[in-house]
Parts: sequence; structure tokens; C-alpha cells
Amino acid sequence: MTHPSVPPVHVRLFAGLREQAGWGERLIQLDARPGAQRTTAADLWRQLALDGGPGEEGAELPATVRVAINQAFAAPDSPLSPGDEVAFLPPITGG
Amino acid sequence: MTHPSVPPVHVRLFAGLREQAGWGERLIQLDARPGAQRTTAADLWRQLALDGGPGEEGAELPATVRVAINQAFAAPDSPLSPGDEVAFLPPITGG
Amino acid sequence: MSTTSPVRPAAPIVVQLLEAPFQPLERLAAWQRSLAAEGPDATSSAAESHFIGRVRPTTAAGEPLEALELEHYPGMTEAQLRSLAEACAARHGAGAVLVAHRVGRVRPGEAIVLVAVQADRRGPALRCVQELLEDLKHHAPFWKREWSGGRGTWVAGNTPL
Amino acid sequence: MSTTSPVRPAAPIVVQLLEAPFQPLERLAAWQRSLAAEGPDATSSAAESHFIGRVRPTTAAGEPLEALELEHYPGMTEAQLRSLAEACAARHGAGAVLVAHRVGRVRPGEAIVLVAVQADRRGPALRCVQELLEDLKHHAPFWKREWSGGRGTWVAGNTPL
Repeated sequence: MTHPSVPPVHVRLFAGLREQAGWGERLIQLDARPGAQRTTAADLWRQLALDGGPGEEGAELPATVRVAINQAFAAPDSPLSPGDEVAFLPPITGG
Repeated sequence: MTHPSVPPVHVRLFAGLREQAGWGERLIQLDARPGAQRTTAADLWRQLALDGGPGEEGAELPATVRVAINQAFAAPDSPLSPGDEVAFLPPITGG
Repeated sequence: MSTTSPVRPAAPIVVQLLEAPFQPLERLAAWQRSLAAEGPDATSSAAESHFIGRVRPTTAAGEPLEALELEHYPGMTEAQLRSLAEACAARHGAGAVLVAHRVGRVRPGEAIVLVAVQADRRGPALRCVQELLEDLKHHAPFWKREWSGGRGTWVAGNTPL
Repeated sequence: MSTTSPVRPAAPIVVQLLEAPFQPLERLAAWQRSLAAEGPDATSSAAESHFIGRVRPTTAAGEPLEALELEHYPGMTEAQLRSLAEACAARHGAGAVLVAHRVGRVRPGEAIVLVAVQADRRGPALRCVQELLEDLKHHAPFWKREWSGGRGTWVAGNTPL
């Protein structure tokens, strides 16, 4: 059941996570039915089966993967709002 | 009693010590009589009255003044040899 | 001598993400000129410290490295670098910070990161460079992939301190 | 891969006492060129750290400073700087060290000291710069006199870290 009037969340994956999933960006419609529990970043990770095989519910978000919501680090259990950009970041290796 | 055949020690003072003493370099003949105790840097400091008034035996070498013998740091009680260069260094303030 | 207590202005922060090879000393010269142009405040620049990181010629596994590929998160990476630099400057009372970081394909020997800090004393300048370098290695979104023998391998962690 | 254990050569040490104003970034560029000319050992220069100290515009007592006069012990000062740099490089396994220090009359804003270290990792480069700077402030024979209002005053101690 989709609600086209509600903006989707923009999911982004980087580096190894992007290659493992086979995609880097997706628009996902949150469940916006009245009374529905608000989806968190960790929920999305499971729903998108980012750790598991395609089509089945995936594993939990590993502690090594960090979450950013609207380009700022956020707790994995932060509830998402329509229109949010949510990114899953593998361990950082800059500098 | 001087022994002209024995090279003198070359005494050097720097910065505030030089200005306080009114001189920067002096050649000093050590007591080289057979059986004489060997002069140390700390002895020279007292003999030259580097902390006291002119002409009278001066005070002890202060802990803040460092000694260099032949351009290397040395203990104040190191015995001097004829021909040595001995320097008294006020607290260092480089960098 | 003034009776009003001068408010310390926020330190100027310069963040640069660079897609092409850069010469660290030229970046430093330009940065020094731009700071000098803002006003001759020789007090706040009595101490200046720099760090330059360059790409090693071998992979973590010891193979010859063709290039390091640096992925980042456009927008967030710049914002994070700025925020880390501001926090570090404020923590140490530093006067100015420059961070330059390569993205894309970087070849062995090329500079990958430059951090520079001006402060009124040596302690804050040295400490801020050191801390900011660790901060950005762990909290600015960058990911390295080593290319060797035509194959790319994502780097699992940072090099040891 | 070789069966003989390679002996790590002593790190090249460059010590410069300078009687005229110098541009730190130009000295660094010349130093980098000279090291690169010795052989393209990109491993040992993966990390490079610098410190530049400049003369403050005021005396320790807060008066406007005309100049800082730097006395040294010709011969011993150079030898001590070299010995401190060698010990620091050996302690940290650093690959190369540059120390440049002004002598004579130095004006506010001019560079008075430059320390630079190349190493194979950031830790040794950063630590060696920091330690060598403290070492030379306490163990290389230099004495500062502040000139202000036409009067010279010997500085009693180092500025706090």
C-alpha cells in the first residue's frame, strides 16, 4: 500500500556496502498508515536485507556500520521522517 | 706560579653571564704543580668569582648554570685538562 | 589596555576536497597569504604546525600499489571536516585551520591529506594537528580502495598510528 | 624477500643556523627536493610533519617588541642540534630531519625556528617534531634577548608549552 503524496526516504550506500548490495541509491516509501510504528534506520537495514540474500528479511545492522540521517551521524534507532536522506556507512578509512 | 709550557684553559661566558662578568673569553692557567688537586669547572667558577664581587672568592656555581667542556655538556665537578675549553651557560631560551 | 574584553572570533577554517594532485607547500603558501591578508595578527600565528600524508607504494598486503581510490560522501564529508576542524580549534584555542584531502584516484607518492594549524603557542598548534588528523581518519566519511594487479580491494581499517 | 636483513641507514639530518630572515616553506621545498634526489623512497616519507615558530610582537612583559636577539655558542650549538635530531630520529625511527634556527637579530613575525620530520607513519613524524622542539628549547645553546624601547632584556625562561 503506497502513499504517493508522502515523500520517500532516500537511502544511500557507500564503498563496500554499495558493491555488496549492487546499488548506491534508492527511494523507499515508508509505511505511513495512521497508527503504524515509525521506521528506524535499523528497520530499513533489515527490510532491505542489506546483510542477507535478496528477497528475504536480512540480519541486524552490524555495530561497525554507522548511520547518517540528512548527512549527520545518527543513532540506528532514530525514527525516519518522510523525505529524509539515510546513509549506511562502512568503517571509515580516510586520511 | 705559572707554567708557560702547559696550555691554558679557555673560559667562555654567554648572554647574561658574559655581561655580568664584563668579559666573554679568558685564558686561565691551571695549577699544574706536581701533586696539586686538579681544578674542576665548579672550582674555576669560584676562583673567577663569577657570582661575586671582583677580587674576592665568589659563591658556588648555581644549579641553573650548565657547564660545557670542549663544547659538550659536562658535570660541574669534571676535572679540567690543559687546553680545555670550558663554558658556563645560563638557562637556555631557544626555539 | 582596552576596558572592553575582546571577544575571540571563531577561527577561520578552510576545507578543501581535491580531485587532482596538489602540492602541499603551495597550498600552505596560499593559506598563509590569505591569513596574512585578513590582518597582521602576528600573535595568533606565533606557532604553526603541519602534517602531510602521502600514498605508500605498497598495499596493506605488501603488493605494489597502482593507485588508491578515495570514495567520499559529497556534502557530508565537507561538513564533517569543517565541524571536526571547528571543534578542534575551539578545544585548543587555535587561530586558524586548513584541511585539504584528495578524493578519487591517488597515486603512490602523491599527497592525500594536509592538515595545518596556526595558534599563539606551540602546544595548541601541535596538539590540534595531531587530534584533527585522528578525528578525520575516524569521523570524516572517506573510504579507501587499493588497486593492485588490476583488482580493487576496500581497505578494512586505518593504518596504525 | 631478501635473506639478508637490511640495515636501516642513519636518517639524514640537516641543521641550519641562519643569520638572515628565511621563508620556512622555501626551506621545506628545498629539503623535500634534496631528499627526493637521494632516491625515490616513498615509503619512508608517507608521513611528514612540520613546526614553524615565529617571533611574537610583544615582550614577555607585554611591551611592543622591536626585535629578539639570539645569541648562540658557535660550534656547540650546531653540534647539539645535530645530536638532538639524530637521537630523536633514532628513538622514533624517523627517516629524515630538518632543523633551521635563526641567530642574531630577529624581528616580530619572522620565523625563528623550523623543525620538519619525515617518517613512514604519522605517529613517529608527529612525535619526533614535538620532542625535538622541546629538546632544542632546553638543550641547544641559544639565549634570547628582547629589545624594547631601546633596552635589551635577557629572557629568563622558555614560553609555556
